[in-house]
Amino acid sequence: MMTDRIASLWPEIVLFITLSIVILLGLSPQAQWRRLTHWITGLGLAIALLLSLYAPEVTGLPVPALAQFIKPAACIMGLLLLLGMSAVDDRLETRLAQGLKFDPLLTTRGEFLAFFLLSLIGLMLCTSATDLIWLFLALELTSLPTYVMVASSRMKNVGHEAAVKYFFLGALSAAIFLYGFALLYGATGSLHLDEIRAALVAQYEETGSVSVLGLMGVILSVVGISFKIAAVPMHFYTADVYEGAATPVSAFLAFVPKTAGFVSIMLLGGMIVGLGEDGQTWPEAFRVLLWVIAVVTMTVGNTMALLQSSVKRILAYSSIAHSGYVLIGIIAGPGLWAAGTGAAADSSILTSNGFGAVVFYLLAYGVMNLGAFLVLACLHDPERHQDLESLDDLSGISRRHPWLAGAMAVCSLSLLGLPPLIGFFGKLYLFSAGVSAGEIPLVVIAGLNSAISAWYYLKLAGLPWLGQPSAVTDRLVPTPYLGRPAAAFLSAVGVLVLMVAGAPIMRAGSEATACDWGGAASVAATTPSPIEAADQRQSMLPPDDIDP
Amino acid sequence: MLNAGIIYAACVAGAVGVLLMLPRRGSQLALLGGLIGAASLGAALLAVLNVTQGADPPVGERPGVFFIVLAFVAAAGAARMITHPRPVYAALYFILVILASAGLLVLLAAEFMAFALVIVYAGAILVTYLFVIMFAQQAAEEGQEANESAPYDLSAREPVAAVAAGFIMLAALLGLMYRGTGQLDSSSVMNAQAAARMVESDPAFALLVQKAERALADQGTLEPGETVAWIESNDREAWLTREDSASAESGAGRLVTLPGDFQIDNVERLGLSLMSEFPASLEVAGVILLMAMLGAVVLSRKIQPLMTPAGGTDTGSA
Amino acid sequence: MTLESMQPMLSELSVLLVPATAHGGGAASHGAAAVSEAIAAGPWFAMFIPLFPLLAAVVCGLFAFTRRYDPKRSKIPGWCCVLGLLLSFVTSVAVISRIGHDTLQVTIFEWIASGSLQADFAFYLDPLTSIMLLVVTGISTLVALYASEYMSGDRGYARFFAFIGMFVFAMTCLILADNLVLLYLGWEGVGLCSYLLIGFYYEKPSAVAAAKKAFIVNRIGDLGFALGIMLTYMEFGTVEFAPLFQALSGHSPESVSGSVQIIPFLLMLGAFGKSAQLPLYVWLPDAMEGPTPVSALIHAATMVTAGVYMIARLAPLFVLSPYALPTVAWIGGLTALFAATIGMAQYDMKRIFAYSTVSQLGYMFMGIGVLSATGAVFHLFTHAFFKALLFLGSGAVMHGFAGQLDIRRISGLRKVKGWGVVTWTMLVGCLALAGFPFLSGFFSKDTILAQAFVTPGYGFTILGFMGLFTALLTAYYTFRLFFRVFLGPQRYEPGDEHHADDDGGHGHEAEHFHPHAPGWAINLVLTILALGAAFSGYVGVFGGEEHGWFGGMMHASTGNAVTESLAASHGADGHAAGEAAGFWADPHKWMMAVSAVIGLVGILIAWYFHLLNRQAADRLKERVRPIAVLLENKWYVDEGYDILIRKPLRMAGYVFYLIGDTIIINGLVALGGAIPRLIGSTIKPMQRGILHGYGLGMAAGLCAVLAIMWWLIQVGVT
Amino acid sequence: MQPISIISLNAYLLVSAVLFALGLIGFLTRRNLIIMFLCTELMFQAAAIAMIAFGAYHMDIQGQVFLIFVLTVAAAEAALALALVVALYRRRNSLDAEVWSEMSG
Repeated sequence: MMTDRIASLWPEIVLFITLSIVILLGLSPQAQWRRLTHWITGLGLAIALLLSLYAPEVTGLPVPALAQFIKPAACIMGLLLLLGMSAVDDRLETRLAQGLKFDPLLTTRGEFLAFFLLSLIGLMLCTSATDLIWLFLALELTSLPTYVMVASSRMKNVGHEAAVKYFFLGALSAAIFLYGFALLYGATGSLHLDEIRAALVAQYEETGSVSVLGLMGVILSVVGISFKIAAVPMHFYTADVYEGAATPVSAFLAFVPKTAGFVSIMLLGGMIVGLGEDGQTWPEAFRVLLWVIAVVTMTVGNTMALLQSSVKRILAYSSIAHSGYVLIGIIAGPGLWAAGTGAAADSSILTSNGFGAVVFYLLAYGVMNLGAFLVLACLHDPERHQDLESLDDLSGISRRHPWLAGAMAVCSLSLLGLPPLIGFFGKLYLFSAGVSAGEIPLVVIAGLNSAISAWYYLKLAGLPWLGQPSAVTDRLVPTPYLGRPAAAFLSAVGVLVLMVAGAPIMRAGSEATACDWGGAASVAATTPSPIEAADQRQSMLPPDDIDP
Repeated sequence: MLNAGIIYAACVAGAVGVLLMLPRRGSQLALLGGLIGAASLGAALLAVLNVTQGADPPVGERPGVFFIVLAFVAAAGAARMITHPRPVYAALYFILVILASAGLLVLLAAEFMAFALVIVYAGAILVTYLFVIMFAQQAAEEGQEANESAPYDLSAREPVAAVAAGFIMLAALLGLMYRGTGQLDSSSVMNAQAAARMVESDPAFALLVQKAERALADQGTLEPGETVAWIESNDREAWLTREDSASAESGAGRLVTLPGDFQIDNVERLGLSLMSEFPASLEVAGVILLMAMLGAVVLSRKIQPLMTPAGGTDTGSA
Repeated sequence: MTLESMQPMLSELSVLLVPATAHGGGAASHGAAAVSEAIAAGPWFAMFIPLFPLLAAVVCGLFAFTRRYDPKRSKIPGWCCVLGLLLSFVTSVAVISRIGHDTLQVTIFEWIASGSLQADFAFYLDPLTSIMLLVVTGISTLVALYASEYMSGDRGYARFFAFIGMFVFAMTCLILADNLVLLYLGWEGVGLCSYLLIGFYYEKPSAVAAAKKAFIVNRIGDLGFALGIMLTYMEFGTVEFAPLFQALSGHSPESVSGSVQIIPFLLMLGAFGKSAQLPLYVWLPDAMEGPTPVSALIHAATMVTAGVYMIARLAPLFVLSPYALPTVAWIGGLTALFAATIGMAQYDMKRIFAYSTVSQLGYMFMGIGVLSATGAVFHLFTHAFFKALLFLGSGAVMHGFAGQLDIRRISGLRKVKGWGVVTWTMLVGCLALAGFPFLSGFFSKDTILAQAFVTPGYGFTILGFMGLFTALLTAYYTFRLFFRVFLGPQRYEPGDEHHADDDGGHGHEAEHFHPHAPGWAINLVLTILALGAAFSGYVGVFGGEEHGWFGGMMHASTGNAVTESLAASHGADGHAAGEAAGFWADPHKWMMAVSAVIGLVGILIAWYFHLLNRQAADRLKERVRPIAVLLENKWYVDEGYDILIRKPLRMAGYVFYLIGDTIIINGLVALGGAIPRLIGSTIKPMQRGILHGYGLGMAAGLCAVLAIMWWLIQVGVT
Repeated sequence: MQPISIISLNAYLLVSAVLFALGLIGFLTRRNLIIMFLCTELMFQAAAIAMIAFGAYHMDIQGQVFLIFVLTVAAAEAALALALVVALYRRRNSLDAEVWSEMSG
């Protein structure tokens, strides 16, 4: 089991080796060595991508195949982000080029890339969590480096302000989900996810309802983790942090911690999925809370975005809103109970695997959001020493930068969910999962919300083309770092490519989230004797009756 | 089982107490607040310990007097920590909380963690905090009178709302948790789960079994061909089976008492569990520490803004 | 803004709220059908048919965006586009040779798979597809070649070819589509390209207005089409052709419910919009604002025939209602006559051909309606050649005479040096259009007209006589144009357009004007098209038993089987009757004779009035002045629309504006925007930027979550 | 390892919850960044006590194992927090959290 586990961790190990090399190279006095760090990081990510594509499936994970979807997705997004990150950390390089004496204490590039990789490692580790300790460490490893990245990405005071808000509120949320973990442990006496599940199922079958401590544990954990996904009530930091951080770092924040958060929510939700009254997908309390959180999240995100004039803040609030949409997929659940039985769920005309829709949407959202953010990072206002930020800056840029305006239009229309762009398919899958789970009011609210969102997304898509160039527009200069426009275009192309290749990815997502969540109930039907319980832990093999 | 009313009332009283304790200019009621707070904690403890119900549980079921003392010390320390206007004192009170909770851990048979807590928290982390506080205060006080707190330490921010939020949360948390623990003793599954850990497949347990076998062999209880199947640690008994016997299949065997000097101490179990069940997590923790070290270096270094060729202050391209 | 912002939501919801009752399971119970056998996999390289034009479009698009590219110097985008289309044509031929009379299917990639809604990016290849592929890729290659010369020097040279590439991509998707969703995607795609190309000269207000008109009118049709698709999915649980046809094969008009019978009418609406039939034809004549190659390609040869193609493809759906096809026939017949009358009195060459296109499309619809899909598609096929030829020829004239299109201002081009090829090819085109014996239009038009006399019911015989009369008018207006422009005394005035490749010194003053004779590319294309116009009709005569090779192809195509069997069940098989009773009993034979005579009569009338005695025409016009004015003004339809629809709408709009817009609409819009804003503003104070405020918000949220949970547990919900 | 009774468990949980609530209140009322961070540490502390108490109730050692990792992470967070606070202090010469409120809305 241990060797299996390690074999499945090769991508992370490769990334760790890469970051060790990168840190050392980043301290080199020779500029060409330091310049090599980006290439090495890219190489490491590429190798990790290959390894994660061909990684063996590990038995004993709660969702065995999840890693096989999330890890490659993380590597691909990592490569895109790396392109966009180029030069977030280049202050020193410009100064050295101006003749500053080299001082290893001042280099930032190696460390910055190291934090970037560490956070990605954290995300990837989340997928292979078998116990709460692992999950806790992986979540912390995902978020701790991002605090440093936010703080060191910009020399302005707003960068530090973003860091202090992000860090302190993050610590608060960590305490909350840690308390949730403690309660989950208290409810079941185990830290292993499979045992927790088995104990909760046994308790459920004895009393007909899920244990209050276990339910509380899951709910507190989910509330704490909703900081990572920027959902209400933990969303407050989002706009300030996204605005204060350097633009590529904001794009990073909107994908990596968010994905880690949703993966964790799926794993923790897996503890109580199917334990509702009369075989409902979720215990009613959990469903109601998620429902409220989802509705409030998307509404807050969209309505607040309407009032913003900074593009980064608009995207930040839209990131909140998108978390609300994705929560619909969580509420829909893995789809085994949606239509009574697994078999019936299959013949429905709609996607019923909400978790599959979630992972698909996360990838789609990552790509389109990255594109929108990076377009901002591609233009620089030399007078204010900042990248493009406000809506006025964006107005009329198509005259001089038609490609950037095009990428912005593609990405924001996709974020809006305009058919046939990828965002539409993402929402289609999420919403249809919601409908097949019977959550029609929720889906209607989400539909209304996406109508509201049209208000600002159309502005983002249209202003560069239809708006009058302002005084700022004329003095914008393209960034000298070619990686950023490259990443922006690749994202826009990605939106178009995913648009036509959506179905296989959706299928992969469905397969990745397939699991024996339904079967565990029958496994634990009898009160386990000590020996049997041990066998159970050994035999968490994926059963044959997986319903994708 | 529990008198929930008392708990909720205690929460309200506690809220008033803490509110009075919070630093405000010209506040004279801090002591009163402390008393109210202590009284409400006491009332809550009485309710929890079932004293108010009249039913007298067996002696072993109630925590002893040490617990009461330590609980009060911890709560008082925490309350003082969040209310003391001077940061240095607040940090020192936090050390008090840590010491008290280390005491609680000792009562809970977690000696190793208690010592680790004292060494790591009180010894290392808090000292660093004190350094930083001193560093900041020293600089801040250059222009001020000595012994004067910074203005932002003297007044609490939105005390009413914060205290209300905190105690509503406390009330809901306690209400739910006690409902939850009420379900615990009814379910036998949990303890079976705990026992389930002690099985052969567990490498940690294999070591314990070896140790028990050695002890039993030394004692002469273990007959040739017999092995220890599992140990019930709290009952200090072991289940022996014969490998060669055909009846091993049906689980036949015998129960023997372990020798008096046989000891599976908590540190041993902790270490075995840590190294056998969570070795990979240990590696991840190592990575986190490495990351923290790097992060601290990156964050705390001084970078003065330099002049760009254009003459303006370079505030970073990003 | 509001409407646009609602659109994504509507489209999302409409996809979602499809009731879960509809699924394909029920279809399996219906008996064996003509298409029930499993469809064989087609050649994989079919994917290159749309791919090459797309690549060409991308390359041209890159040029269009490159600021360093100077259209005056280089024609690279044009050649890229021609190459891409040519490759697509070659691939098409290769694919067609594989298809033969079979039905094949190629799945390029999975596209939408949401539960049972399966719509892949897949191709459905049958003989009907083959014919359309030949027309689209062939004609578009020729037109692109023509345009590479015609458009040279235009500022938007690269943009033009990018649009053309995109158009061919969308059009091939449309005709290759294996499901209604992909078909609709192509349908919208060609609509978009058409819009972009009509408004190509976006500095011209009239071009922008025309583009808008086309867009809006098409939108009305497309709405019907989209509703039809949705209803189809709800009723039959699938949007893919093969399962759909299989599901349909068990149905007859008697066995389906009323809601199913609506489907063909909704789809029809889409077809009428795209193919410019009454009453949605008004956009097509205005579409001539686009560059002439566009008129030739999109608004004559290919896109406007998409409606015909769609009905032919979905014929199994159209027979679900007994009234659907007759409606199509009558609308087609009326449109044909109506547009022909207008065409008689116009003076603008492109407009004449535009009305002629509307009229010929009417013939095609009539053909489908009277159960001769073969005739309709045959006419589509031949029409593509001669109408493209006519447009390109008039484009050459326009190009050479600085935008002059008024047939009163040019005359006797035959004698101008360098215009011989144009004259001769135009003559062939006009003869074909007029139905001159043994040219392509002759055969195809006869097939339709004859069928109208054969198929019983719903006054089809009257329709046949109307068709014959239309043929007379067609011959007349075609040759009116030809005799006026190409024969007679040599006389020309330049138009007011200044071509970029004329070197500024001349152009506007008539005395210094030198016509700009067409170059080799234009002449080559015209010649090829003229050959096509002359001889393409023979594919419907030779190479097979009934209607030649063409009839064989159509006989083997999926949708046609339905109409053929329906025709047979009506006893409307003309040939069967003819074999029994000789020449006069076979309408296909005597129709040839009758229509040949009619065509000749039309030409003769035109010859008298417009070549021999042009004053007589003017006198005649004076004598029937009201009619002439009526026709010149296109039956005042635009004005009628204006008075009947736009004016009342505007009046109503004004009233509504007074009552509603200021109060209700403005209020609603403001409310629609204000409610979210209000919510936002209510929340905004929580976002004060102070760390503690955020912490407090988080704590309050935590409290709320715990309190809700506590309450739920108290009331016993877990 | 002796099991504890449900009554004792409840008592320990009471202490834990009180510390958690006090930590939260402290975080919300104190303006000194260092004290705010100490308050989150207090909340971690509360979770640790709950975890050990549950572990004792279940006679399970994993609660203590978890605490080792919680300590590790807390130490790591503390290191970052202090470095950040030092950096912030250098910029504004104050430990007040409210000076960092330029961005809002």
